[in-house]
Amino acid sequence: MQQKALQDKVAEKFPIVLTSGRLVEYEGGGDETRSNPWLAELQQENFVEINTQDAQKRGIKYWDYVWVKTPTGAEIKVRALVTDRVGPGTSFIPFHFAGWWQGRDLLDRYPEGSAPIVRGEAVNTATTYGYDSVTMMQETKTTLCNIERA
Amino acid sequence: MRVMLISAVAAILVATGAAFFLGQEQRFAYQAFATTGARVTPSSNLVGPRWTGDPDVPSKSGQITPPPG
Amino acid sequence: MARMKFICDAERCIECNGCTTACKNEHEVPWGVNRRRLVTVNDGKPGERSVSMACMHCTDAPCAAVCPVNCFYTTGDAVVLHSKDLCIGCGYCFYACPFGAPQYPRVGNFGSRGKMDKCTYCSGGPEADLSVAEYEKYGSNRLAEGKLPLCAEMCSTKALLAGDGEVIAQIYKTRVITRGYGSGAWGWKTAYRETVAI
Amino acid sequence: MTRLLRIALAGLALALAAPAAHAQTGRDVPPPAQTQNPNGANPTAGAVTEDQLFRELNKLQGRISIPDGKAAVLEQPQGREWRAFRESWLPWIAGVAILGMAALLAIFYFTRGRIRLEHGEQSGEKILRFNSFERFTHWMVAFCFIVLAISGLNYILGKRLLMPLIGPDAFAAWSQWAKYAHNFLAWPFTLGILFMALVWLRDNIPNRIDVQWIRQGGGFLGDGHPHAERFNAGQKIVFWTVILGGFAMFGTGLLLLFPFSAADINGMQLSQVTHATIGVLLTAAILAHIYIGTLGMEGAYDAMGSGQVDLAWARTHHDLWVEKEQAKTASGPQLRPRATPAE
Repeated sequence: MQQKALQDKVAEKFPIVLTSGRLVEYEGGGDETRSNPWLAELQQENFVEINTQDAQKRGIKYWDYVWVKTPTGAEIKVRALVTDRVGPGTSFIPFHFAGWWQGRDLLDRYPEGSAPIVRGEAVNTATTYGYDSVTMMQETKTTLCNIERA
Repeated sequence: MRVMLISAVAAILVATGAAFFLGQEQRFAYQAFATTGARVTPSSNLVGPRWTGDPDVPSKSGQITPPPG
Repeated sequence: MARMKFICDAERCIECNGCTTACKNEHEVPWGVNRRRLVTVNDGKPGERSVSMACMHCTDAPCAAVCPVNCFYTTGDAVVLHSKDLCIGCGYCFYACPFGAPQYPRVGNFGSRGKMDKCTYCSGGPEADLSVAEYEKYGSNRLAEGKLPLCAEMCSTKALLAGDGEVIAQIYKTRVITRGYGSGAWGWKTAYRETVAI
Repeated sequence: MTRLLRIALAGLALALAAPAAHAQTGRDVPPPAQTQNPNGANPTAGAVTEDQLFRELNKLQGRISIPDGKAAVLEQPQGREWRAFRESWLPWIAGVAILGMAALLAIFYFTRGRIRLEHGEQSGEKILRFNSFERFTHWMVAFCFIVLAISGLNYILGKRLLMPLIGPDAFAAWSQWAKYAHNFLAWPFTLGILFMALVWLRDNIPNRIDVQWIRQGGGFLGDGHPHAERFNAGQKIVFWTVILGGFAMFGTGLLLLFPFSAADINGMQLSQVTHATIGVLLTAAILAHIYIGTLGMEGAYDAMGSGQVDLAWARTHHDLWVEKEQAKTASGPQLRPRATPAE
């Protein structure tokens, strides 16, 4: 595996480390808390925290849509939160959002009236391939990624 | 004198036209501050059923008719 | 009579939005109207500070002064309230308010933004205390029940303090002395023209 | 972009402050005596404090997670300055400008009296001064302006003068309607101003004759009537005040009518200040225009009333214009002096 990764030059194509983690407004997979109107209003869209230098290099401005591409071939479309909260070369996406798939809102797939108020890209679809196939709950929370303007 | 009346009527006509146009431009706060895709079910406490801020309009029966746009 | 004030201890505020959610839940504040909000200054840089901000119920309130219909009144506890029957929704109070507290149900044009709504320090409005009409127009009236505003009660780290000015200033002062530092009472100079002497 | 700039600025300010703060509470400097903090170090030496931020920035902003951009402004003390203008300066400017102008006109009226038609100005013939479209535009702007001025002044002086008389509830209802009238009649007013500009611009270009007119104080100082074309210098001044003032009102009015669409909080305060001041000055100027158009000079009202003015009157006040008009009609059907019946 190591050899293959080096041959494919994975590090060059995906220069940014992607971590995922929590938001204070939502809990766990987020479906329940994203259906709570007061919490949903506070965080309405999934976003990637990207360092100001990385954003400048890629011409990404605050709250632009960006594609986050990972070695597994997944692409997720999220907003760009340009900040210094993450160091250069690192990015962070909360994992409470779900309901989009590769940039498309799957609102119509939800049974009538059961869709949460706020939906977004699920970061777990993009993080590394070690995952439990039933619950999509991945082994690790990080991967390499590249972020481009949408 | 006739011209003055015509001009007054014309002014009022243009004014009502403007009122209609400004009405179109109007958006409720729950539309303006909800991002695309957020499925908001507007509640009407504090702002009244027609989201004008005066709740003395009958609250329970009044249906919220969001303005277009 | 007490002189009600808010103080947000920026050293303790962890940006959890507990106060915002408590206020929303207590008065059923609709989506888009944000009586209390959370602003993080210098976000992302070392030494960032978060402050929970709503109406500070200023002394000699600018909103009350500029209102063309004078729909504001100050209660005995120095809480700045207003009457939604008189309000014409012109938006001047928002230009005057140093803290951006007034909110409007409609956005988009000055003409009919609807009647202004703002933090009432959980003490309702000119309607009869604890009546349904008051709840529909101004939200619940905790002060009439002898309680303090829910946002301060619900604050997880007790950063947001509400109550009589002297009492909370004393609490804040003892905190600063005990821990040796404090970034001061945010907004007090602008709102109350005097601040907590540390 | 400005928000990022401010944050970067704050960051820069922070970087400057940090070393200084550290020096003060470094380990060797004994902490303030009464603190019970054992190690005495101030872990948040580099933290942002309100007064330090206020030394660098005039407004505190930050990041918020809700979409309402305006909420990101944590504290803007300019609100108090705007309030000071609106509550102390503006009512005085309004009072002085309007009452001052009214007083001036009254004094003028009682000293100089009404400018009577001299004996030779009763020739009975009529000459068309303004066609119906011009009059239509004038009256549309005039009608809207009167309503706008009243509802505009209501914002400033209403609560001081009217509210004690009719009580808060009635005053609030009246103010609500005044606000709607103000917002919606502003559009025909601006439309009228546009038509006015299109129709009369070419006749209002100032030239040498106006300088002469002014030097003779419009006929008061010198002897006899100075020459004047279709519009004399005084009318040109009114034209330019109304047109420029009108467009300024429309510009600031648009900013006010669509709040925060193009301006931030300070921009809104500034546009309100400009809008109100120009509005008050315009009202004062128009008071003079109304006076001279009706009471001030006999025979002037017909120009806008019916559009037909007395030929002799026109010859004394707008002689060059009459010659041009008659030269134009000379090629066409001859305007026989006696034939046209007075309307």
